Amino acid sequence: MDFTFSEDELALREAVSRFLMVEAAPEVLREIWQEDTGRSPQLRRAIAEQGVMALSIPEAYDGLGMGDVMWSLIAQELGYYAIPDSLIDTAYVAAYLITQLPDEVAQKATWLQQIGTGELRVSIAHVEQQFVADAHLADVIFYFTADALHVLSNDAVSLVDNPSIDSSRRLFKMTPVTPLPAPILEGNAVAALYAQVNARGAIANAGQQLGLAQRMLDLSIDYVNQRKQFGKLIGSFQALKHKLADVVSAIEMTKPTLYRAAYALEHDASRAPLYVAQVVIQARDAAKLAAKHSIQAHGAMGYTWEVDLQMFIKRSHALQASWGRTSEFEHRVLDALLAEPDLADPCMTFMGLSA
Amino acid sequence: MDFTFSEDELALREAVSRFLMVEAAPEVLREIWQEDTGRSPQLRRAIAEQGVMALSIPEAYDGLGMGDVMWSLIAQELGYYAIPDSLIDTAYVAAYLITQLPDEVAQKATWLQQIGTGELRVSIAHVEQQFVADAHLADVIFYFTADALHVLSNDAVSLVDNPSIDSSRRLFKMTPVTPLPAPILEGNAVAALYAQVNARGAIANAGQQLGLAQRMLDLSIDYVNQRKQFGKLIGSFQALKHKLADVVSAIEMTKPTLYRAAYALEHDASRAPLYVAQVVIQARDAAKLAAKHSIQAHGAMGYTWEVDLQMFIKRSHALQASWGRTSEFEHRVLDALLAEPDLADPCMTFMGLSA
Amino acid sequence: MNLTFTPEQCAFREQVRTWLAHNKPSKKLKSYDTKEGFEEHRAWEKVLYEARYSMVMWPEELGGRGCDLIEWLIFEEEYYRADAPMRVNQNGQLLLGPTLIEFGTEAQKKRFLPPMASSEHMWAQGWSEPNAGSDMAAIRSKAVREGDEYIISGQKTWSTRAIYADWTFGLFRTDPDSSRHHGLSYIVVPLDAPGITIRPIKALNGKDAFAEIFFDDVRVPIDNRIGEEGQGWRVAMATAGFERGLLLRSPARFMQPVKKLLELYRHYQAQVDADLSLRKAVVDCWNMAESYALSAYYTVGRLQNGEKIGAESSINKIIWSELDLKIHETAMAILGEQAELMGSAPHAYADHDWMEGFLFAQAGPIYAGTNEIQRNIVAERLLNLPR
Amino acid sequence: MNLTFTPEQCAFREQVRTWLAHNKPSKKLKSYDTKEGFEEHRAWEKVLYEARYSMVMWPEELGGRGCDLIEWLIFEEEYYRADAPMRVNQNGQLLLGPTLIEFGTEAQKKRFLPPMASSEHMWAQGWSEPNAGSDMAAIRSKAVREGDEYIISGQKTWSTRAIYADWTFGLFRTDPDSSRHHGLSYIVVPLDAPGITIRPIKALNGKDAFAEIFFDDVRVPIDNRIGEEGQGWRVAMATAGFERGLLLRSPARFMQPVKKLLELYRHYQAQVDADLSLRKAVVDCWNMAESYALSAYYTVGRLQNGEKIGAESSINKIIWSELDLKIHETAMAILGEQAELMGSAPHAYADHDWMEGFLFAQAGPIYAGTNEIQRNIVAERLLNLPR
Repeated sequence: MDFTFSEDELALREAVSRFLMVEAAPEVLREIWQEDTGRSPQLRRAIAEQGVMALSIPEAYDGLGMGDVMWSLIAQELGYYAIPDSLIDTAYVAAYLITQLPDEVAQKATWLQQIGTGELRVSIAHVEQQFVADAHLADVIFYFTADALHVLSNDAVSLVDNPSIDSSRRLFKMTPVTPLPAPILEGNAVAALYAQVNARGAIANAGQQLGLAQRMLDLSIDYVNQRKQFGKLIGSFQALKHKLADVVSAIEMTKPTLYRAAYALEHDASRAPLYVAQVVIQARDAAKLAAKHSIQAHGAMGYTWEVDLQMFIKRSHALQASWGRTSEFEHRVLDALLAEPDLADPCMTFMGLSA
Repeated sequence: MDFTFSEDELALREAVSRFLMVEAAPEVLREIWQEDTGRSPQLRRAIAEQGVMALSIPEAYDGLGMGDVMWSLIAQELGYYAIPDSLIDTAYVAAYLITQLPDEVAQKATWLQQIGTGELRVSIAHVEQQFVADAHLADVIFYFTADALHVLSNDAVSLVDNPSIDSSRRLFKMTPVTPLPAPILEGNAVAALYAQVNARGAIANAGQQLGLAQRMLDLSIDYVNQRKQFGKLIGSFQALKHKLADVVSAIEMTKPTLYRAAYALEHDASRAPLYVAQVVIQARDAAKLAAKHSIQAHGAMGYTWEVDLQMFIKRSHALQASWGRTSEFEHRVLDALLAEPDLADPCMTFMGLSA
Repeated sequence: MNLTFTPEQCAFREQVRTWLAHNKPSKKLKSYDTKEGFEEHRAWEKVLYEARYSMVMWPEELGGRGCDLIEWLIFEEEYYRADAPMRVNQNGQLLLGPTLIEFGTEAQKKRFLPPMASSEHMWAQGWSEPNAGSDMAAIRSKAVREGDEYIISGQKTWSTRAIYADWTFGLFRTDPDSSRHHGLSYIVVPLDAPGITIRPIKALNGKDAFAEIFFDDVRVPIDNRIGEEGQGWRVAMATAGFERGLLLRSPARFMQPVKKLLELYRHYQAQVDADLSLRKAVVDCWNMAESYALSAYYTVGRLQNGEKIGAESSINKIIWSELDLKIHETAMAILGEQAELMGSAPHAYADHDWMEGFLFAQAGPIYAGTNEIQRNIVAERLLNLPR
Repeated sequence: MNLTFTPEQCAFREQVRTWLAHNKPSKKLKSYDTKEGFEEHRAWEKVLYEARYSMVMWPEELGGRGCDLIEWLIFEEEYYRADAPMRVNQNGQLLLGPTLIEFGTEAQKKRFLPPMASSEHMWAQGWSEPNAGSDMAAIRSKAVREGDEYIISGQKTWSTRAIYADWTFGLFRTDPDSSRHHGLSYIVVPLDAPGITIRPIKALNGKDAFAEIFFDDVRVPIDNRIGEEGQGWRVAMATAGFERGLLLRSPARFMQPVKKLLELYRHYQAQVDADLSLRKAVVDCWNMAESYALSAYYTVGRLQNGEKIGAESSINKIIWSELDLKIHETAMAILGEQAELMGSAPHAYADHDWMEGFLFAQAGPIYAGTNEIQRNIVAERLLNLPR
């Protein structure tokens, strides 16, 4: 039992954090938000050069061979800096997806290598999903139906742009041009693969929400420590203190839940989808609480476009239903609690965490 | 449109309140709580002498002929003073029930007169209800099944005493001795009557909860205005201020809902059951909030038997599911909202309040 | 207690309903936080005014109908149920208007009220300053008397739609040696006066919903003062509570979104019914909106009985702002993937722009006195807890 | 990161599980808030002690096993899943024990710790005074030095089960001219000393769960002081945070009621499924309990890496106390009509006494430092907000 990160993992997180602190400072973000594309090719290139795109790529394909546990830290950083890009979809989720494809899939090696170098941009779509992020820029779109996985290029789909409140997001209603190309995977394996892919998307969503919550909290602490009313720093008023205390509590109590879920995924544990559901619920709640109390801590400033807070609030709001409605995750937990009467046995916390 | 009480109504409430302030002071209550019977015949007699038992009795039977609107005030007083008796069941609910019985029922007049004078004690039971309050003392038990109403004496039932956390409550699991006597009412009329009877029980429950909430709030205000910590009255700490502000908000916002429901009942409005459901939900929530914040305001004192607060908390807890689970009332509201799309139309607040 | 409307009240409702059905704009006006939308709303206000529906409670000679509070509630119910345009001049009409009626001279009333009712004059409030938000008594902007004029200098902020408006009103320090609540005066200032600079502030929705107003030796006649010199705080507070608590936000304004929330529920019923808590949230929203409506009528009853309403209006402020948040949060939860879309997105929910309301609801617990301040007021003034 | 237990940890779990299966009392002991139940629990503590399961983390020479924190968590998991009796001497074992280990002399450790582990000495805490509750630095009880003795006078309150206990510990003012945190000393006092009067205080459940202790010139040797004279505050605080945050309430203590809550859910599944919000409440309870458990293990990992835990323990206090309330409130909502029954009622829910836990849960946000104080600590020490 060693519920800690290695020094290497912490160092890598620290490196990514320091890098983003400079490269994705709020001023940079704000510029990107105001551009039509909502994207900065330079930023994405710099991130790739930093090695982030190669994190999940197996070492055989020149990647770093990291897994879900490392991503549980990196996703928080990408959330903290509100990186205006769907790069997690490519670097984490798609990279995982591709490694799971049969070796017969001819492009497998090329895709993995190109993800690692930052050349390839991937979107992932499911027939039941309404919107696809960054589909217009995607070199490859993995399109799941109930029992087939197709690879589409973005000229084989028709896209309708649906502006999000997060100006850096690009969401599209996507309709594939028919007939679809032959699937690269068929049958039961598709649903099983999608479940794994969705779990990665969902846990990354939770990780980003936690990072966003932390950022909103940090911005609020800064603000209440310099804003005075009634001759006192507003941070000295108990009502605000208690609100911010509740935010840090929610964040701190959720982190270990995130890490266990990541560990369960990395070790192919059968309960991994349950643990992912659990952290998605908690992380989204934590982020909602952080948004609500941060606006309040900022007073009227919190309602403005000028203060950085708004970008983090909007990104967090935009990600609330991405990779699945919260109610789907709640039902997953409920079903498990009913199906497995001993799930709440005090000795179960780390039971069956290996495959 | 005149959403106010008449001077007479307010005067009567005031008289009852002043009377109970003396006769049912916390010291009196505490004594009754510690007695085996949990009842004070003197107190009940005094209340009857005050006219409270005759409030609902038609004037033709020497009563005051008051209706649901007056009871919405009186129920709050009986809650505020946590009257250790199921007297509302007799004086309000049963009195209503009996007036609705066909004139062929021979005992009708006697019952009404005896309720008014305080001689008769009535319990009301339904086959689906688990416990009956004060069944051991009841002179008459009205026992509802799905399609029959029987009148039982308390030697025609077997009773198992089930102690409540509210030491002044006497709850019994009741099994009628079979065969049951011939019903005094049969067929569809029974369910319709029970719905009306239940609505009275439920609205009186809501009224009592509001009164209890107010009492818990008042006790808390007294306490935080005299208890000092850190050299200051604890009532000056923002965290406690805001808690108590939320309690008074909940109470004040619920009162008009109570009064509309009572008015709707009194005028036989078809939406009366919906409005009753609404106030039951709100009043129970208000009382729960009051209990929670009052304990917190009292600190460790709130956890003791010695402080009066505990009697009001326990009574409020004991009444939380009496006359129906909250979820039944929630479903009633939900069903109405789905069935009647215009229910939330801004012009609907007072629509259809006559029969 | 009689909870039916009189025949006269029913007739008034019918009349308002019919008039709105025939006169309200056939399509949704542009956002009044844009110049173009602002002028569209001004034009609509003129239509209202000409039919004497702009300020129904004002006396006839000021362009109103002398309605009582019940009629006002009825008017509001009909106005919101018709989905008529938002009221663009409400900061003037609801905050300054009643103050003028109570404290203004006859000349001031004649000068300011009719053009306010018609929205020929659009008003922006000038309460807050950069260091006087929740702590409004920390106001520093000065008005120095010179003969028959005040020379105003300083800065106001959070002035709603001030870049489009014609006039502002607020408190200014007329006694330079005073502090806190003392020595303030209530003054109105035309926004085209020399020395005024207005800088827009973008709101969450990206539009210029507020502005900072800089006063650089702006001269206004002393006739622009409402009430006595140095009595500004009292003048401002006299109407603040009741106006903010009830008139500023009529119950109908929240019942109508609850109605739309129920439509949304029915539209996505399968998803909502499958959710573990959304049905409860919908029930709660309706219950809260109903309570707020009932409480408004009940308050009117108490006022009719000669009671005064004070800190209770702070309860109202807390309730409506938190209700509005809850309605919109619930809608967002129902909308799922669509919840992040701008109202203009092709695949956004078609029947109502929930995003617009969601963003605006965020400001509810902050403006018109933060809910922290309101809870302090409730605790200190209603419950008599120590300061 | 390796989230599997080592073979040794698994073996320890198995050993505890087997031992408890064979040794735990065959029926539920009486409430330890009664004299009879108290002695039943004392007897059980002796059984635990003799098998060296009383204080598993203490060194072997003091009656423990020298377990690390992971083993302690495992022990707790097995202890609570076995529904073994509540720990009657925990205020001594968990609050005073670690303090003695850190600050006691060798003689004090030998004298006090083994009989504490065996519960031959039962300890009642003596922190609070009538005017020093949340504000513990307002302590007034005095200990005046006279030769080799302290003469103690004053009053303590909220001393858990003090009418049955043998000893008390607490802070006393040894410097009469001092104020607040200064001049206090940490002293232990036998409850049978001349000059001590104990008056029981009835708790919500009607039992004598606490007491007031009056000290009327009670003489104790200066050897009864833990740590230096005048350093009492530092001694008390050094262990307070961590102990209160983690050791006082292990996650297993809350996971077990969640397990019972799930049983209750299954028992009344139709009613719960029909409710608009109870299923969500059940899910939330499990999620919160899991988070608390995971957070305990994660905290242990940080401690193993040499990190210090400070104000984080206030987060734990808030979480476990509010979780406990939520579990019991949810259970009460499920129980419907049965929710008001005493556990002893013939038709109460048979498999678990929810009322007992519900009443005790009410005290959670108050004892061991109110949650208001805990939130202040989190804000001021963890987030560095101004005092």
